Amino acid sequence: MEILIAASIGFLTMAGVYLVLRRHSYPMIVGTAFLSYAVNLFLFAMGRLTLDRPPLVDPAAPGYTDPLPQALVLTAIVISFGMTALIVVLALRGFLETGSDRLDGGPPHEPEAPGADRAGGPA
Amino acid sequence: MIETACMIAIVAISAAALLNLYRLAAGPDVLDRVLALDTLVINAIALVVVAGIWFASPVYFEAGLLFAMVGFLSTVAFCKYLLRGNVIE
Amino acid sequence: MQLALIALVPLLGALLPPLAMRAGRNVCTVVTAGVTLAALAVLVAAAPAVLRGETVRAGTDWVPQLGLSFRFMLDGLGLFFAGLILGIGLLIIVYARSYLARSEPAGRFFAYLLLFQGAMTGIVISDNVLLLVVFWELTSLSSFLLIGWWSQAPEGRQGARMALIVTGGGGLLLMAGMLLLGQAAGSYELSVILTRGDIVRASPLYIPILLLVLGGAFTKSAQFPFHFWLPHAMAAPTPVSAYLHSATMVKAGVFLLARLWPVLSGTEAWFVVVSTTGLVTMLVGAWIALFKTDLKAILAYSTVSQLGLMTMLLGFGTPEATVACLFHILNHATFKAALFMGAGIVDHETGTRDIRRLGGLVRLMPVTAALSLVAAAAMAGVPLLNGFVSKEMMLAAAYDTHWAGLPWLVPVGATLASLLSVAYAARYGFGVFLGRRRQPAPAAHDPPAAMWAPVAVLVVPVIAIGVAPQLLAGPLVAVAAGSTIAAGSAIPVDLALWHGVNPALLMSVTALVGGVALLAIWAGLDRLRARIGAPDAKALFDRGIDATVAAARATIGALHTESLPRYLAVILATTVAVGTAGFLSGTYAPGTRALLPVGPPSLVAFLALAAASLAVVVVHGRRLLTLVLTGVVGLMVSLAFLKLSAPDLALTQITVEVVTTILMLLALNLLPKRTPLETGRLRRLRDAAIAGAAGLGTAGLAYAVMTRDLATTISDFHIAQAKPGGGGTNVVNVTLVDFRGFDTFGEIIVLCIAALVIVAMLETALRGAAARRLDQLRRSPLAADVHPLVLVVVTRLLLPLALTVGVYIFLRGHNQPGGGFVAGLVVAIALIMQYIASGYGWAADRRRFDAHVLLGAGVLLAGATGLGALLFGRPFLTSAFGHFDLPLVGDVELATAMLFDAGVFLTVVGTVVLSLARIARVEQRVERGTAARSSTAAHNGAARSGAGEA
Amino acid sequence: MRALIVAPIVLPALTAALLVLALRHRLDAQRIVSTVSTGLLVVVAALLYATARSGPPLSYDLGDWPAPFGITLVLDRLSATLVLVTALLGAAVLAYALAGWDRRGRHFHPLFQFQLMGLAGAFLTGDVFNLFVFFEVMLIASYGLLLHGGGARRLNAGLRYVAVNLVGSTLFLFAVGLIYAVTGTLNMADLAAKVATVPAADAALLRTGALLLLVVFALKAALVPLHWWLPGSYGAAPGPVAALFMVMTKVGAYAILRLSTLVFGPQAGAFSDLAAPWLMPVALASLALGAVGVLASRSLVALAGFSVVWSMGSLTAAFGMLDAGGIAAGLYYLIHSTLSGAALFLVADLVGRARGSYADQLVPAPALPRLGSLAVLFFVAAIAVTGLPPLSGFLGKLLVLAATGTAPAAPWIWAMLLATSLVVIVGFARAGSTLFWKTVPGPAPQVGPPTPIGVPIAVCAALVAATALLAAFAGPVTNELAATTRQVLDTEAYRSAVRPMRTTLQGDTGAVDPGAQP
Amino acid sequence: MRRLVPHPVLSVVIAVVWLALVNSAAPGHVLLAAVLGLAIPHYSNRYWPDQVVIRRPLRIVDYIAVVAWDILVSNVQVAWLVLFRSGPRLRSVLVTVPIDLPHPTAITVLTGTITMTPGTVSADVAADGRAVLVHCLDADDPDAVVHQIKDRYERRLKEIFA
Amino acid sequence: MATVVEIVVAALIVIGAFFLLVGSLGLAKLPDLMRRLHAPTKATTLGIGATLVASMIAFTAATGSLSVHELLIAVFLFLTAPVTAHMIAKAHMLRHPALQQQLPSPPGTGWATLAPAPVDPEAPRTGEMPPAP
Ligand code: NA
Ligand code: NA
Repeated sequence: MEILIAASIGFLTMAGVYLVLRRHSYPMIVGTAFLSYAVNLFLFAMGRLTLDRPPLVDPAAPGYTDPLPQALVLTAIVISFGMTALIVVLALRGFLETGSDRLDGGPPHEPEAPGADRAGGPA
Repeated sequence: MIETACMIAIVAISAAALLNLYRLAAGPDVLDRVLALDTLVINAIALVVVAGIWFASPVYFEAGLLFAMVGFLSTVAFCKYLLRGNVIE
Repeated sequence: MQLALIALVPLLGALLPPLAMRAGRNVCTVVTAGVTLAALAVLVAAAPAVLRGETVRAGTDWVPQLGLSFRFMLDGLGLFFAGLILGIGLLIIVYARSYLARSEPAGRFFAYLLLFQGAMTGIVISDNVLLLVVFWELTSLSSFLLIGWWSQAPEGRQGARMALIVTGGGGLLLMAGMLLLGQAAGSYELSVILTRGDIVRASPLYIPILLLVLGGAFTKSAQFPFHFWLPHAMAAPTPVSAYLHSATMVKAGVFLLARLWPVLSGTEAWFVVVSTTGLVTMLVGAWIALFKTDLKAILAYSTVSQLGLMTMLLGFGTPEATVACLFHILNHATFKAALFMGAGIVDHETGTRDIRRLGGLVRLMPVTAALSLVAAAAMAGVPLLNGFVSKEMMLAAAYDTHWAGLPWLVPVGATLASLLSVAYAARYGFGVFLGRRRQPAPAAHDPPAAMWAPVAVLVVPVIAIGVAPQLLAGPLVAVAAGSTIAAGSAIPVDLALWHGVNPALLMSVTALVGGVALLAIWAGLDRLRARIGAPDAKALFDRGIDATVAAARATIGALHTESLPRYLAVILATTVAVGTAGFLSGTYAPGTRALLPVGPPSLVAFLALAAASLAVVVVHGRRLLTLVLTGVVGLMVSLAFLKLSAPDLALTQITVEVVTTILMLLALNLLPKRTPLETGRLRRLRDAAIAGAAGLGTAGLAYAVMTRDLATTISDFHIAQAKPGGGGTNVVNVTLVDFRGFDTFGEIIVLCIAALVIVAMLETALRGAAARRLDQLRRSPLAADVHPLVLVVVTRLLLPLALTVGVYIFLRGHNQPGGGFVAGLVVAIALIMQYIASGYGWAADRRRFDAHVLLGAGVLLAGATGLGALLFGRPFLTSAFGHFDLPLVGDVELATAMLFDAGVFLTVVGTVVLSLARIARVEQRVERGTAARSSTAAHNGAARSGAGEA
Repeated sequence: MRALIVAPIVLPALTAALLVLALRHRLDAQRIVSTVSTGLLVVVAALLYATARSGPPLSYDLGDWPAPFGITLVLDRLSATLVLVTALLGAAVLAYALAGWDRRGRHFHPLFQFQLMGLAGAFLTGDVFNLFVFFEVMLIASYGLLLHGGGARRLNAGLRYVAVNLVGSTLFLFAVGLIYAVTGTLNMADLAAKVATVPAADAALLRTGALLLLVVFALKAALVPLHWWLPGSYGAAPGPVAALFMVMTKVGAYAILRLSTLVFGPQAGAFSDLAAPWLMPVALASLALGAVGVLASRSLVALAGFSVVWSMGSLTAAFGMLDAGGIAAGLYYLIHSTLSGAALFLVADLVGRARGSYADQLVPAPALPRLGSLAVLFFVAAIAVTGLPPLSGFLGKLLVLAATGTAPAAPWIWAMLLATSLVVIVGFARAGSTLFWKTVPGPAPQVGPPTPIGVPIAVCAALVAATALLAAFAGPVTNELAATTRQVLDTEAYRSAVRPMRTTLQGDTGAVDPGAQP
Repeated sequence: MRRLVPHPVLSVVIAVVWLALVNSAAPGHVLLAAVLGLAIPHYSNRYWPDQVVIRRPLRIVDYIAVVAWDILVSNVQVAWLVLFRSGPRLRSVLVTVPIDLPHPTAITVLTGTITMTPGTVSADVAADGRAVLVHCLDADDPDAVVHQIKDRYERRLKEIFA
Repeated sequence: MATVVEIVVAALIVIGAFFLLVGSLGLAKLPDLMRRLHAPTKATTLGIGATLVASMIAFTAATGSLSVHELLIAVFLFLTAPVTAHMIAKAHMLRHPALQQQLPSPPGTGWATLAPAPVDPEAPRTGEMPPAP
């Protein structure tokens, strides 16, 4: 299991890093979302992995998983949710203002109607 | 016996999830993928319920409940987006 | 403390002239002069003691940590210089009153002048070398303002900048030098340092100290090769040139050499560097002066040359040379200031300073001519004038100097320089005042007495000292030389007009005769000079600065491209590199913790997650698809949390996921639907390399951690105390609302701020460019039913159910998975469902509060719960809980943590609803725009059904 | 008195919440409440400083949970100093913004109060994860303030700023996670005790975590090569916001200082050499790049922005010594650069407004009235920033130079600091002469509607005067800071203030060993 | 009373849901259920502008039984089709089912029923609510499908809803 | 008694799993979206339903008190699954003009997804249900 989780963290980090390095705001935001999955799992894994020992106090429980990383991850999830909401709106707002969603100062996106992928058939 | 059944179920659900993944990969339309994701959530709910039975643990229930709620909503949101562009209008 | 007033009076007095200016120029001048007089009075009061050979000290600590004190000392050298500065300053003020045009803000001018005056006197009376540096840099700053007085002229601005850069830069070197000097000497107090010359010279820091101090002195005193700034500083009004660039500021460098002479001189390095620099400067300055056509330029280069002379003398390192230097400082100050003021009068009266357009002015302005001619003669070293005496002493000192085994080099050089100075002085006198009048004849006349009187006042000592040097200047020079050379005790000096026929006299005569002769062949020399050509220092400097700026711009332009991908690439690559270096720098042993088993669902989930991660990299151009893949990942992460004993995390992840998806869909509606894939193969490789390294790194670290045990952790306490101390069995929830409630308090504030920022950002989206773009957005074919009936009905049925679930999740949170955050999301989702199904307007009309209220109330509630504990004398956020046995109901547990959690709940609902609703509101604009357009265009269903397949 | 420790965090937070809840449509009322609250914050900060200087560090256990199990705030001279600086600067910025900036977009005052809260929290907390939370509060509020007033430029710069910081936040979590994974604690004082006992097998992991944390802080401190975000963001921010941001980079510097003295200081054994080798090269690079940027700038705010990078280089060079002299010098420089940088940004804002369409671009404009007093302010602010006498920058530079005296890196620092100082002086001289001296013929540019300018100018003047006072009273100030430095280096005092209880081996649910309590 | 309990049925449903959620009928929970049953409809009242009038509540049970049976059957049928009939041999067809139901809720229930039962999915509703578009997975006789829907479900729904 | 419960629970679990698998198989196997829709929306409801009933029985048996909260998941799914399918079908029809041509001719104003919308700028704001016919 540890190998799977470590590899998952690696894959998520990789995807996140690759995406945040893109030239347009949308993939960059998706990249930050992936990074936040990665770091949440990572932070969680820092308490080591335990099966079926939820941190719910129960006299019969044979033991508990480490609850602290979970609390930290919860805080991190909430904060990253707030940040994601903000950056999404910021990207949107910037696009509306400038007509470009480029992040490297390059020429704007080719004009395109909203819903281009709606009108499209199999994508 | 229940344990065996659970094991069988879990293997079956895993297989089902693999089939969902196949549909996700194959598409061809984004709607096929939305449908595949929706089905994946359904399978996740089943997995959670079976795990609850297997471990005789009540902590899985709420997850199943919330999966049911949000799986619906995200599928609807995707469809609404494809139908109208604006999810909230 | 009285002593400090010599510097402080002018510095603080600088505030007065602008105020006095309201009462007129005369009052202003009187006030300024009064300030100078006051400082002078303080000086004079201290003078007797100094003349008796005492050193007057005063002051106080300033920054003891640094060794920087506010201490002053007045000895002979200081008195000598301070007297010059204040005395000539007084004359300059009087002169400037007439010189400045009526329209010019004289108040500001005098303020700058006083600022400069204070700084300058500060330099010469500082007892602390760091304090000296403070005043030193202040002179650079105030002179910057004065040189740039006529800022509308490019020469003024450029000259000011150049002076600031060169002298300010020198000041930085001096600062470093003084710091090292203090370190080497063990004190920053001059009086101490002066007694520790041996220690300093023996210190390994000596050479750095010497070079740094000389760097400061040479730049300030315009020594070759830093001489070029001085002539360009002549763009300043003439009183400034007379004051700063002849009499005082440029002498600060010479003063410094004299001041530190006992400490730094006497070594081979000192001799070679200082005397050579002086000699070269003397020659170069004189040579250039000879060919300049602008009066002030001639005087400026002559000043450069004379400063070289003084520097050279100090470089010799002998008492005699030092005495000669000090005496020449005095003489030069008088005749050069007189010359500058005279040139100013000429300029003022004739409107030109071009020597080629001037001539024969003696007939038009006899007084000015007479005064200027005397001063010029003194500069040339004509006997019976003060310049002659000191120059001859210089020649005598030069004669005795052996430079690197070449005994003739210095004497010949000195004589040559004298000869050149005779030539340029003669050219100046003849070219301006004597000779024939040029055309067009300037209709000039002598200025009012107020303007020439200061010149006359200066010419008096030029003659008087020339005649009776020992009587008039002897004591002052002696006391100054004494404090320079012999640590305070006056040394005997012999300033005589006649020393008999000696080498110096012969050199003097050679110079006088040769100089006149040189003037005869001036025209030929000029052609020669023109043919040789010389690098134009200003052009070089400007080119240097321009090239530097261009290089800086190129660097910054190349680095700061405003390209986020690039910035992030550097940041992430740095992170990977630092992380790797950190890991490699420590010891590591693999862990021994047993691995958990893996079942089919885990494998499939991993497969899904890995595949989705890889796929999202490949297909990120298709944005909607990206979102679906993100959903897969979110699902798998939730399941992983659930599997690995983290039900609270799973619930949170599940609910956050859907809200994020909706948010992204809302944004995606207005954003482009595809990301053009980047073409650069190299770039993609680079990014893949960074991404791969980062992925490997995090995976490796995670694996390393998960395979080892943690010996102790603070969370054991949390588990143990959750029930007895926190009143809940869900340790994660108790941690969130109690053990680490402060984190949660911060976290809901983050949410609250996010909502506020979103609101603020979208507030302006319905105006200006954004609104226009919204109006222009064309929509692809749409479904006709905005609110599908089936969806509407079912979501309304679900609302009460979902609300009930929300309450359930909230109430159980303290003991079972759940809590305020998840509950808030569930409720928010229930409400958002209504927005999605029934529309923004419909749902917005039905909400009970402005979501702002929920936000504010949530944070306030959480905060107030925390504050409640203060009433009981407990720290913020201290929780309380109790069991209450209610009739019928039985045992009920109530905890303040629940109130806190309610604050979380409210904030979450407020944030989600507010954010999503505000985006939706913006999208209404497109909606209406489209509707408006379609109402004008002929609408038919065929257009819609003709939607192409992408 | 102890309860006051939490006030700099809770007071602005509740003020902001109140503004959102009840006064969001009433700017006048918001102004009053915000002003009163900020005034109170100044008073509280002053009281806290007085408390901190009168004794050993004080801890405040939130929720009454003993350290290291709950979150602990720690008031010591260092945190009190920075909170005081924050409060004072906040008051100045607020006064400036009240003259009209707060009107240009929604929610200025709540965001401003939240910003103050985040800053105070970051300085006061004694818990690494809580530090993360306050970083986030501070950052997200700063996003809002940066975007305040809108406009394409601000939105573009904002997006970059947010993106960079999101990556930084992720990194923070990776780092904190690793540190917890090895030490089992989050409390800084407890960490300080634990790192020395970390087994060799885990050393590489802890070092990685600690260095990643250093990267995060360096990112916040805008140290080269992590500085990218700063010039653009500060340049796009509204003037008063950029001025307030002057404290934000200091949070990064503060965190570097705190962690590398308290946790990874000399007592940390094998981990005591963590930051030092990195700080000096980074400081030098920041000095160089900041100065080059100043010279290259084409606008006043860009120049001010790069001068921040430059000043962070000086600051890091001082802190990088990690000895008493360096830290004291760094603290002085920190206060100086905060005040002077803020003054510069405010002046740049005023200049930009006064020049109408020419804004703060470094190109000559037709002659303008009313530029005179701004020229004086700019001149003085420039003197302060570039480190010329007699203002605090000069003393700061002297202190830094003197502090590096015997270090092996000293020649490098001296050479770089002095050379870049000259470059910066050149940059400022060129800028000033272009803005205030050089004119081109033509009609005066259209300037916006007259805004009240008296108070803004007074605020600038006050900040500039503050740097003068900082210089004039440098003796007492450096004495204070020397005492502060002694306390910073006295990690034992910090730890005994926090009194982290010893944690026992896992599985023992007793968890707390009462005998460990001092 | 109307103002206090705007939707009595809903209140009961919520109370029951609550008790189901907590899996308990302890007095405390009953009390809480009552409170929620009163409070939540009060809040969601605004979102429920139209009253659903159920004419014959008892027929609901009958309806549920019919549908449940059909679901069981349909699952087996569909499973059979999925497992043993490859795609092209499925005679899929879209049919229009004209309906005449009095209330959107009734229409919704019908479309839901159609989707849950043998081999049919309701793909759309007519804009005027007078027909449902049904996709049949495998139908020899589309008319039979229409007839079954109208007879088995629509008829019952008409009886239930006013 | 215990064995009967166990057998029932085990059977229900296996039945549920079977239908879940079949549903996903159908999703993977069926040739087009409209047909694929049938598989998961039906098979999964019974699949989940069976496992939920199994859970109810198992927990009731294990704890001795009635466990019915699983019903809520079922209620949610039964309410939402048809809507999901309906929405997907609507979106699919909108996106496939070819399919639109094959639609049986609608009565009255046409199918909701495709009917000409009333041209009213304020229309999107009104979220009221369509009036009952
Ligand atoms: Na996230
Ligand atoms: Na920052």
